[in-house]
Amino acid sequence: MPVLGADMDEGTLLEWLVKPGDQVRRGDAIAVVDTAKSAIEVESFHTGTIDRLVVGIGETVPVGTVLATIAEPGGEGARAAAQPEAQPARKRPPRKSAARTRQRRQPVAAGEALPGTASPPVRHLARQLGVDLAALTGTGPGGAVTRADVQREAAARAPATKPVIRPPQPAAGTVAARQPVTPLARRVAAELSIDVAALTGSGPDGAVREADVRRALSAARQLPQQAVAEEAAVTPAAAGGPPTRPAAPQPATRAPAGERVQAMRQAIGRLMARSKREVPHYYLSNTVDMASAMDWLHQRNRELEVTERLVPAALLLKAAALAARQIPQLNGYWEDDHFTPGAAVHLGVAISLRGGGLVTPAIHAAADLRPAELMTQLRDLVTRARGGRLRRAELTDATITVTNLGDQGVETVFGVIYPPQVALVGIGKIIERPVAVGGLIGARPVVVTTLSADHRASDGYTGARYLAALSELLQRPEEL
Amino acid sequence: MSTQAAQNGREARRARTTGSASSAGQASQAGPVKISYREAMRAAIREALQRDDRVFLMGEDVGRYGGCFAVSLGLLEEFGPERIRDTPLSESAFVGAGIGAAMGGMRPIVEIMTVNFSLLALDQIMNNAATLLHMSGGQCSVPLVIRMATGAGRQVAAQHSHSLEGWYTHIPGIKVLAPATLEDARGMLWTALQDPDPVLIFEHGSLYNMQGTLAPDAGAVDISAAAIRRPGGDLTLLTYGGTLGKALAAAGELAADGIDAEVIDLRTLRPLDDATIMASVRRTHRAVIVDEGWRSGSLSAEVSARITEQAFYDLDAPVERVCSAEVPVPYARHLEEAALPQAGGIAAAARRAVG
Amino acid sequence: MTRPERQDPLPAAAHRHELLRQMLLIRRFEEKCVELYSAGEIRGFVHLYIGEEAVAVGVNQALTADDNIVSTYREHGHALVRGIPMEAVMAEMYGKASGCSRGRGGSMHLFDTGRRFYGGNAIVGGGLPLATGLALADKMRGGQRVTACFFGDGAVAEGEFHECMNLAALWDLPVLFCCENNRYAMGTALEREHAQADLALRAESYGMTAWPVDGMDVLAVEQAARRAAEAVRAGGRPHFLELRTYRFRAHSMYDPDRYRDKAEVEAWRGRDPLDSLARRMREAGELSDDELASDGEKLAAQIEESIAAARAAPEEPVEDLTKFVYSPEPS
Amino acid sequence: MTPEQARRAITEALSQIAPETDPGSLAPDADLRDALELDSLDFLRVVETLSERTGQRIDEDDYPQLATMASAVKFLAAR
Repeated sequence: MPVLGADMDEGTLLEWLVKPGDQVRRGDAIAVVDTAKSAIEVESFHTGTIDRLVVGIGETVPVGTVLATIAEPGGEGARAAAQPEAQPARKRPPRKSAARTRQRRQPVAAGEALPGTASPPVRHLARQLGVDLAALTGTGPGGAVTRADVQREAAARAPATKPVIRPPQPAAGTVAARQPVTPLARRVAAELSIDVAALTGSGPDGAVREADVRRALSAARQLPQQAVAEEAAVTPAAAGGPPTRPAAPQPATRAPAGERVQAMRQAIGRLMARSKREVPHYYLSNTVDMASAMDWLHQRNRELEVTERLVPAALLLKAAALAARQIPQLNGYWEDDHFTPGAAVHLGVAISLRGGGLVTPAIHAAADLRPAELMTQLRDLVTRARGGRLRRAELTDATITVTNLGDQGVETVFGVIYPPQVALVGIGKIIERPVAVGGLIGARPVVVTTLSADHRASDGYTGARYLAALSELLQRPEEL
Repeated sequence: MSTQAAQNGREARRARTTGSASSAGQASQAGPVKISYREAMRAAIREALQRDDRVFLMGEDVGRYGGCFAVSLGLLEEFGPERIRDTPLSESAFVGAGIGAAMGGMRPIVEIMTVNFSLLALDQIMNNAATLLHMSGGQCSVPLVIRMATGAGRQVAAQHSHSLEGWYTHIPGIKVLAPATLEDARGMLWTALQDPDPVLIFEHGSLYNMQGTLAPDAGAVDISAAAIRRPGGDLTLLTYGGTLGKALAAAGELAADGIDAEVIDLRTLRPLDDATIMASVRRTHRAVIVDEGWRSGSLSAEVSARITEQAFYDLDAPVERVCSAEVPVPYARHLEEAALPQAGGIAAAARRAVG
Repeated sequence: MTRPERQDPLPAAAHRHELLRQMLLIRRFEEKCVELYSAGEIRGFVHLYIGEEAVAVGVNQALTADDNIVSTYREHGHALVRGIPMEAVMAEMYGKASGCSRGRGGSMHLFDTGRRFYGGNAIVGGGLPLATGLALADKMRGGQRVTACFFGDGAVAEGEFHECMNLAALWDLPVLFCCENNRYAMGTALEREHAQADLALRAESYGMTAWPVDGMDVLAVEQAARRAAEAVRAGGRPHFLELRTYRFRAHSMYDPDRYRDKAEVEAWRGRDPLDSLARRMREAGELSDDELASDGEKLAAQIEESIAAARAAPEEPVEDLTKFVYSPEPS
Repeated sequence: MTPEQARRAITEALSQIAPETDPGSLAPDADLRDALELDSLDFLRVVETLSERTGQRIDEDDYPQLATMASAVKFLAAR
């Protein structure tokens, strides 16, 4: 039983995703475990064949308990699956664990260009031919862009533009800074046709590692499968056959709803009590004119299929993430009496669960996502949160959280910070209000944005800059 | 001719002695034998002297003194001064004489007291031992074994604490061994003596007192492959010689945290066993190299580079190295300990790699 | 005590003629090398022995085929008189597969272990420990071989020289140390290099018999070498000959020779070992001008043949580049 | 599309998004978003499902017509 949250002592096995004899690779999801906060997939840290499932469905066991044994390929004996993660939180001295946390979250220096996936001669050729490497898909080892790729691209554009010899530019200008990806992750991603650029890394400096790729793969698999299931269930009805209820997206076996809600309430209660006990909150509020944002949104959605439409929340979240990047003092953690800024903005989104309770999974590197991507991830996250399929990193990585209660008709949110984060952004309902613009009073959509912030990490002035930045960003929705 | 006859007689005698490999082993009692690294080394030298009359030991204080590290204690009495040959403090001359004697048909074991003194013989090792076969177009082979104590950790300060194995591994034409276990101390020498080319054996000074048990019939071991001393799946710790114990200790510490480290003892530092290294890294995707040498231009640099060359697309974390601090090794215990790779630092590097 | 070979030297006149022919062989071979080097056909470092021929030829007279020779980078002469075929030496100069070191050694590293010729060693003093070791092996194996070790006056300043003098004397090793004192360590004159320029005296201090010899007189060299070799063979103790000689040409093909007085070179040329012996033989009626000319012609033809063979010889395949780094695996 | 088909499509779409509810038991004029606690994302998925099932394009301007079961049936059946 892995530790899947800072205050997790035990977990309940909800579902086995494998059976004895199945082949598993390191990083594959093998079980679903119910913690007090959510149902979370457990990944295997070993490659091999499932030997024995030790813990039965519905059993609650302490962290560190062997869930299943895996026989290693060619090895004699079976070994405990998921054991490496067992008990680390309590076994290690707290200082050491804090040091590791800081290390993992070290920010990448601003403006630091990371090496491209093309060799220097290929980059040189690309510059000469005016080909943007970032736009190319590499065919080389590990997805590296090759000479041939660049030449092909240049040839494809030849009728339109003659190759232009461009003066050499600084690498930072031509090669977009990008996330580090380990060679293995790059290779596996290429094999599985996964775009590493869209992944969030769990390694040092946010490096994408193999496990991140495999997680993305299992997430990607899940969506189409669900769609297929729904379609299959729905088609007979559309064809006039007897109505069939689609399969419930929840796992079949779960703890009774009442107990579950109670456990979750207890967990939320502990965390919020700690927050109110330890964190000196200060609160700020600002009313933001949403006219431009809503106009832009309607305009855009009108042209699009329903699957591509954005909800206002997507814009608000993007703006909140960008503002957090502009004011880094609010994005990060207060630990060991000091503030450590987050390497990226991992935006926690408070999602209320049907039947009660709340989870705040993170959208990784939210400030780097276009609103449409953010929308996709938001939908995915909500679906999975309610289906009980959140991933561990999503539950532990948020650097700042947004609570949007607008859909519930609330005008103003006064939130409680999730420690060790230092800020919580509240978003209320978008409502029409009389507003004076250019000396004329008119009805315009507005939203009240609030900030609850940790006074140990920042002061009101910083918080005010954040809300101002948020407002500013929402006035230019096309740039979000 | 009488010369010829005498020589023929010697050849015949040699054929007899080399043929009786097993009879020269340890005592006939069954069950494991309690033994120290020093004794294992001595047993290996004794066996070589018994099995092949071309073999002799020469070096500073190997005879009456019994060897600076007491490895050859008692051998003078057993084999006499011709074959247990005390030399003047003339490293270049006696190492070069070892090369010449090897060319002349002998199988010398040359002991250089400590690695620092080997620098006085570096010309002979590099310009003669390593090159003669090649620059003679294959005519002059040099079946010579040079043994020396290496490494720090005994508070003997800057001039007696070098780990220069990495330097020697730079040189084509020689082979470099680092016995880190009793089995290897007992078994590498004979195999090295069978090699037609010069072999350097580095014995870490901190190992001589290491105690353990050996099978009563322990003997020659293979010197072509690295050994997995502890299998594991999460990362690969690569090391050799005096740091093997520290790497194993670190692996134990990591195991308590649920990190399953594989520990590879390189054993033969030149030529490196790339196959074993890469097979492990391809399984674990993470490598930490532990090398008591200084980091810059070290053996650890070589191993790291090879991993990058041959297993790049299998790496899921940057290769980590734990080496000695780039200072002459200081005398004071706490400073020396700080300068050398330790289990804690190895475990920390492993945790970084695992992330 | 058994004395293999060389117990009955050739009749005096014929023997002297043979010595002259051997010196002429070295001289003509090297003169041709200068030509070929200038034409770019042979490359690398080439150190010429011209002027010193009496040393190699004379010492070799004292050695049997079973004795060992360790030489220096100025070793064409030693190699040729040892009997390494000229074709093999020339082919080595050309870096060809038929060279005596299969193209790996070149001018400075001629080897023929079958003839117990353990190479030109290009580290000054580097051959001394090898010779000491070869002698140690022979002593331990009960042989009666002499190991002749050639080195220059420059090597006497090296630590290895002193270590080996001591070791060989200490262990009673059968080494004949042949110091070819040509008065210059590359460009540094003997007196500017040694506090005690009497090199035989230096060797004597290690407790071995040592004496200086006129290295420009092949008969004197032969006589001294025989005496020393006999003593080594008989007593198993090292001996040291300081063979005072002179090289007429520069240190190597790269050397502008600015450190020597022209007059000094001319004075030594007046003592040319070939001219001296030829003159003496002519005066004694042992050699006619026709015989000398005929010798020259035969040698010229032999050299031309060796050049033609070397040019035509195959090169070592590049695929064999790493061959001979380690011995082949026993099959 | 008949009103009955429309009603069935809407009920099924809602059940899928909010499986623990029983949309069939709702009053025809109850506000669906309030009654079933649908947030904007849930609502978008309802629209998406309906659009797929009926093959009809539903624009953002049409959303108010999907506020109650009655208005939604009327909207879909009319097309």
